[in-house]
Amino acid sequence: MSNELALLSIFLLSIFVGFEVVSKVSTTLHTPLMSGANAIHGVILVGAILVADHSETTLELTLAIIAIVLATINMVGGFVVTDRMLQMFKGKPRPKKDSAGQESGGK
Amino acid sequence: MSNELALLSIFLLSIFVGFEVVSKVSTTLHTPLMSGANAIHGVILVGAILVADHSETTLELTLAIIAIVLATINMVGGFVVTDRMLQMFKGKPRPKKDSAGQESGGK
Amino acid sequence: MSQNLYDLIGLLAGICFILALKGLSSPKSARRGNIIGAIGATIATVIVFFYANDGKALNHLPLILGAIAFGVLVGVPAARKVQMTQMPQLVALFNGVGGGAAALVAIVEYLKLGDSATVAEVVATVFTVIVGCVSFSGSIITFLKLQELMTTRPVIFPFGRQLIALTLLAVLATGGWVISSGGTAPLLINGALSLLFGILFVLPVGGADVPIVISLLNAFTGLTVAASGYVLQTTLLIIAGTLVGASGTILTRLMAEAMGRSLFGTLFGAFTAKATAATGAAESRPVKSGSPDDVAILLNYAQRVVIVPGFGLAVAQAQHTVRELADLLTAKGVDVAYGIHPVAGRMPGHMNVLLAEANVPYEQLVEMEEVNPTFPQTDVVLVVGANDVVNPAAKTTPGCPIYGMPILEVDKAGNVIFLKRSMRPGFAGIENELLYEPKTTLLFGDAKDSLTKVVSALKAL
Amino acid sequence: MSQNLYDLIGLLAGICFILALKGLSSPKSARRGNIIGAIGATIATVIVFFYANDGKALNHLPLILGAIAFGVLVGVPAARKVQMTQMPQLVALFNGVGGGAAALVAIVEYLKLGDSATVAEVVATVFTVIVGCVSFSGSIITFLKLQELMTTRPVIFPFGRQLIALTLLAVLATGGWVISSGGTAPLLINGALSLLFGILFVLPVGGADVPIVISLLNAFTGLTVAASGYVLQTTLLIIAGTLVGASGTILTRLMAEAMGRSLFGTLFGAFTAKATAATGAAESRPVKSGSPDDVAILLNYAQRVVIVPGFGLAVAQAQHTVRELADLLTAKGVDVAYGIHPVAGRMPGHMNVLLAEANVPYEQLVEMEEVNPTFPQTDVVLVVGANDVVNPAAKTTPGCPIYGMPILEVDKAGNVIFLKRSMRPGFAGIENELLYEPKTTLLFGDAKDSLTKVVSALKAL
Ligand SMILES: NC(=O)c1ccc[n+]([C@@H]2O[C@H](COP(=O)([O-])OP(=O)(O)OC[C@H]3O[C@@H](n4cnc5c(N)ncnc54)[C@H](OP(=O)(O)O)[C@@H]3O)[C@@H](O)[C@H]2O)c1
Ligand SMILES: NC(=O)c1ccc[n+]([C@@H]2O[C@H](COP(=O)([O-])OP(=O)(O)OC[C@H]3O[C@@H](n4cnc5c(N)ncnc54)[C@H](OP(=O)(O)O)[C@@H]3O)[C@@H](O)[C@H]2O)c1
Repeated sequence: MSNELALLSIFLLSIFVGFEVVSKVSTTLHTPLMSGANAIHGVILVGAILVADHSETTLELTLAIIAIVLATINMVGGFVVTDRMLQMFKGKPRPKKDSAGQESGGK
Repeated sequence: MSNELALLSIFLLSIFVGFEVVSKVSTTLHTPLMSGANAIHGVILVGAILVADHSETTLELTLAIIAIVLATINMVGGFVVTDRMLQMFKGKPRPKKDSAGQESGGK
Repeated sequence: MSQNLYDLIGLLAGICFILALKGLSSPKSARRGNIIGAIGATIATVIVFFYANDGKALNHLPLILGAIAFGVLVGVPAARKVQMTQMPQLVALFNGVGGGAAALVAIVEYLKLGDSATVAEVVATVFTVIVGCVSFSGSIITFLKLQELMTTRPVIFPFGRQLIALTLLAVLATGGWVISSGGTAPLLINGALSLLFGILFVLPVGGADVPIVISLLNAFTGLTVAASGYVLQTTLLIIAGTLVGASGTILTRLMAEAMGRSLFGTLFGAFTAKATAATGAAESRPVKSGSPDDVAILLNYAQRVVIVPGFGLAVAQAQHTVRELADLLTAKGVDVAYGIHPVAGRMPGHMNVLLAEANVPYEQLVEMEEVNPTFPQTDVVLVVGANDVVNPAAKTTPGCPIYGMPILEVDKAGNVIFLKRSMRPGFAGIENELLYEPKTTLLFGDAKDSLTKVVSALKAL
Repeated sequence: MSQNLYDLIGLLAGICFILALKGLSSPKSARRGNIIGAIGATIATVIVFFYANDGKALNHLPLILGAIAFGVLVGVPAARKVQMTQMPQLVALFNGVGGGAAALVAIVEYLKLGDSATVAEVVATVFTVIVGCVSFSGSIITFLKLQELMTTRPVIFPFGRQLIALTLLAVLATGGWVISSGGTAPLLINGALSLLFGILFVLPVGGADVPIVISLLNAFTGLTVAASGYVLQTTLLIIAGTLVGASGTILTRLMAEAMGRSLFGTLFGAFTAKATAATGAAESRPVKSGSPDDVAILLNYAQRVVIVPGFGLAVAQAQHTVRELADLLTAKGVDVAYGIHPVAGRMPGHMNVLLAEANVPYEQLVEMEEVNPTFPQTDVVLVVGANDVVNPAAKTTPGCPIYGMPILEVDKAGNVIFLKRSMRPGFAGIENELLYEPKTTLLFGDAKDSLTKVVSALKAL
């Protein structure tokens, strides 16, 4: 299997996973989910580090370093802010019926 | 990316897709879903054809041909029987509320 | 055809399968889903002819085409002609042959690769052979059980658990042997032992749990296909097999939940549970049997009637007659509903399918959770060929084969009428105490005949 | 570190992200999900240091570590200190910088690859630059809107649609130019135009739709990360980016549905809808305003009270006081419930979070669909700092920015009390006719102050 095809397969399968996993989230979780997903794309930090390492000219390096700063803010800030939101949800008693519904809604 | 790793990634992602897609199916559809999934693994027919083509000894060829017959029965029979089951479900009027529930349940 | 193009089209077929499963999980799109799956499978099969032998005509082409034609000639009529009631065993059979095919493919590939196989390939081969063979023989046994060619009760034999464990050990040991030292003979021995294990493993499963086992074996077969995909370096098989494996696993769990069983209990329950139920020659106890007229009168003066259909409705093909009765009662101002148990009949959704065939309005089909609270306000429950799904033993008799399964609590209603042919128990083979209750009336005979008589009696009132 | 090991660990991190999203979609596991995601991100970041420079220390290591440290020092306090009410704009900002980072990475990689880049790589680069820049500038505008550093109303400019279309055309043309003839300057021009397009594209979006746009831009950024993953041949980035892209798309649709908007209408609605609403100097019409005592009396003699919280509750930080009031009423035998609109406040679930903070029992929080049918039987609705979510214009005034959004139908209740500070409209900037209804009483002032006064008045009764 060629490399391009492997990446294509992974891409397509990931689309399905992304669609399916989120398709039944309850309204209450829209914001934390958006924020959590936002934090996840902060892994572009990995890409920023890779290009910073490769950088040869000052221009490249400068841009790469800026990218690292931005990506770090995205990633670290994103996870922290999501956690803060979710803290609010935690440990609150929920009625049986409702929590069962949400349980199955999130599988 | 090495071939083995690509296959591993595809394998793992497919697991997630399989899990998620089916996780909220209604009881009514258990049997057709099982039967449809059963038909899908009939694509082992592809494997059977591949090994039949490669076969060198009579033993190999015999086994491969048997495999082709079995796989074909699995695949073709599976899709036909599933379709027959599903025909029964089709075109029946359903109450608004319920069909909406099943709609969202199957997305 | 280039490897790349082949893989690309294979990927496309894989996506067809994903869409098929997605479609199949929603009633509206189920049929379309199945068709998409069939298209995917057709694409996958057709392109392999252009790819396999570097674009030249395949070796043994006539034989291959002949084998496919033969398979179609066997499979399609079987699928077309089988009765609704026999579909589950047909699915079991189809699953079994799929498992067999996967095992054979693995064996042939192993013969061909010989010593050039990598360890990973040998491991995948052994996995496929073991699981494929188990799936094959296990499915045959489930077929025999469902077709009632053998007893549907759990088959328990002395030292059963030990024997099963020993066989499993032998399977694993020979598997290890193949991996460590290779050779065709060990692989075949391994396969034979796996076949034996499949039989032993399914024999003790009680009839009611058979569908769960079919679903499990189905998932297993999926995994063997994925493993074959690895050995044959065919992504499509990996995707398709894994999808089936994963979705089959979830489905098995969901089915077990719907029947109120734990998966573990299903598989190994027979040896652990004491068979306390289903004993005693209780058949000689008195029951109250009634005439069609008695039943008609009961129904006529009821405010609310719930009809509980079961496997017997399917056997008697009485769906149209039962609808006639329901319509008649509705016309007389009686509030009529059907109480549908998720596993009434021989496949999940069996009753829905059957009644839909008779154009029963969907709103009248009430699911178990919703109908159960209404039984105390129900005057008459008409049980048409159902037994296990209304058997209170599921609540009262720990250790009996259906213990723990949620049931339709018809014993809470004012009157219960059973339409059945005899005092014989249902699928799970256990006595139903409800038949002996004072509030119960039995109307013996084929469900369709009885219903027809009740309808005439009602019209005459 | 070998490529293989790196890819394997990357795959592991990718699975962490899948599990994170799975977790985040269920309230019980949401926090754990987020932590799993953070672990995945940490793993991914750490291993790149061992892989990037063939195992040797990275070039520019101090700079890189410094940049990360700086990012942490900026990001963590911002995330820690921001008030609950300002989280949405912070998420928008974080999303924007992520998009910016992706665009920068693509540009740097393009500079480095020079002419050796394949067409596919250049296409992926251009895609990343365009979408990353749009996401960056668009997010900044949404930030400014939400932070109320600029108007929250749709900004409509003459020939707006034409201008936007023209800019988009220019973006695509310069993109094509880069792909066909390469060069750094065209890429930078392309980026600049994309920044402009992002601004123009978000300006006309009405305030109420801003969260939907954030979610959309979030999905876009995910796709740029996936494209970068292709250029950098890093599977992890492909998986992570695609996941975010796909789930973000679905989430955007779900959010739009919850607000009763179509996605298309959200994005392009401002230019097509005639701004019929929100006009007329209706502010001079008379309203009935009451004292805290009046309100206390109304509440005291009610059988059933529904409290409808909105953004003003968050601003006033009145969640504890409102709970006090509710407890007091309950103690007096009044039936009290909170009616929660899905988009009350400034983020979905805002009210749940806020009231949970004040330990309001979960059972008292009633969702829109459930509370709406109860309003006709409700004596008093106490609207605490809400406006748009109870505005009947959503049903009656086609063309107004919130038209079509499902609302809490408080106008069906016996009495409506509004706690707000002025006659100013809510987020969507439109007049609320309900304020002028005879059944409405207004209690002006900060929600917390007003509530405190009502509580004292109630105690005195
Ligand atoms: N739905 C599934 O997925 C599935 C699959 C496999 C197994 N099962 C199991 O099957 C059982 C289903 O329960 P059930 O209550 O529907 O069926 P059941 O327990 O098998 O009972 C069927 C009843 O119908 C009667 N009957 C048979 N033919 C008849 C005819 N022509 N006219 C009138 N009565 C007739 C039988 O009594 P007579 O012989 O005296 O007439 C029997 O009592 C459960 O144990 C379930 O776990 C379900
Ligand atoms: N939830 C989300 O995801 C989200 C995100 C972004 C936007 N939105 C949009 O935001 C709106 C939410 O509706 P909403 O009804 O909750 O809020 P709203 O329509 O913005 O109304 C808030 C009301 O609170 C009053 N208020 C502000 N501060 C106050 C204070 N300290 N004390 C008392 N009253 C105060 C304001 O009036 P005064 O100024 O006169 O006091 C205003 O009428 C909707 O348009 C929604 O689409 C929602």
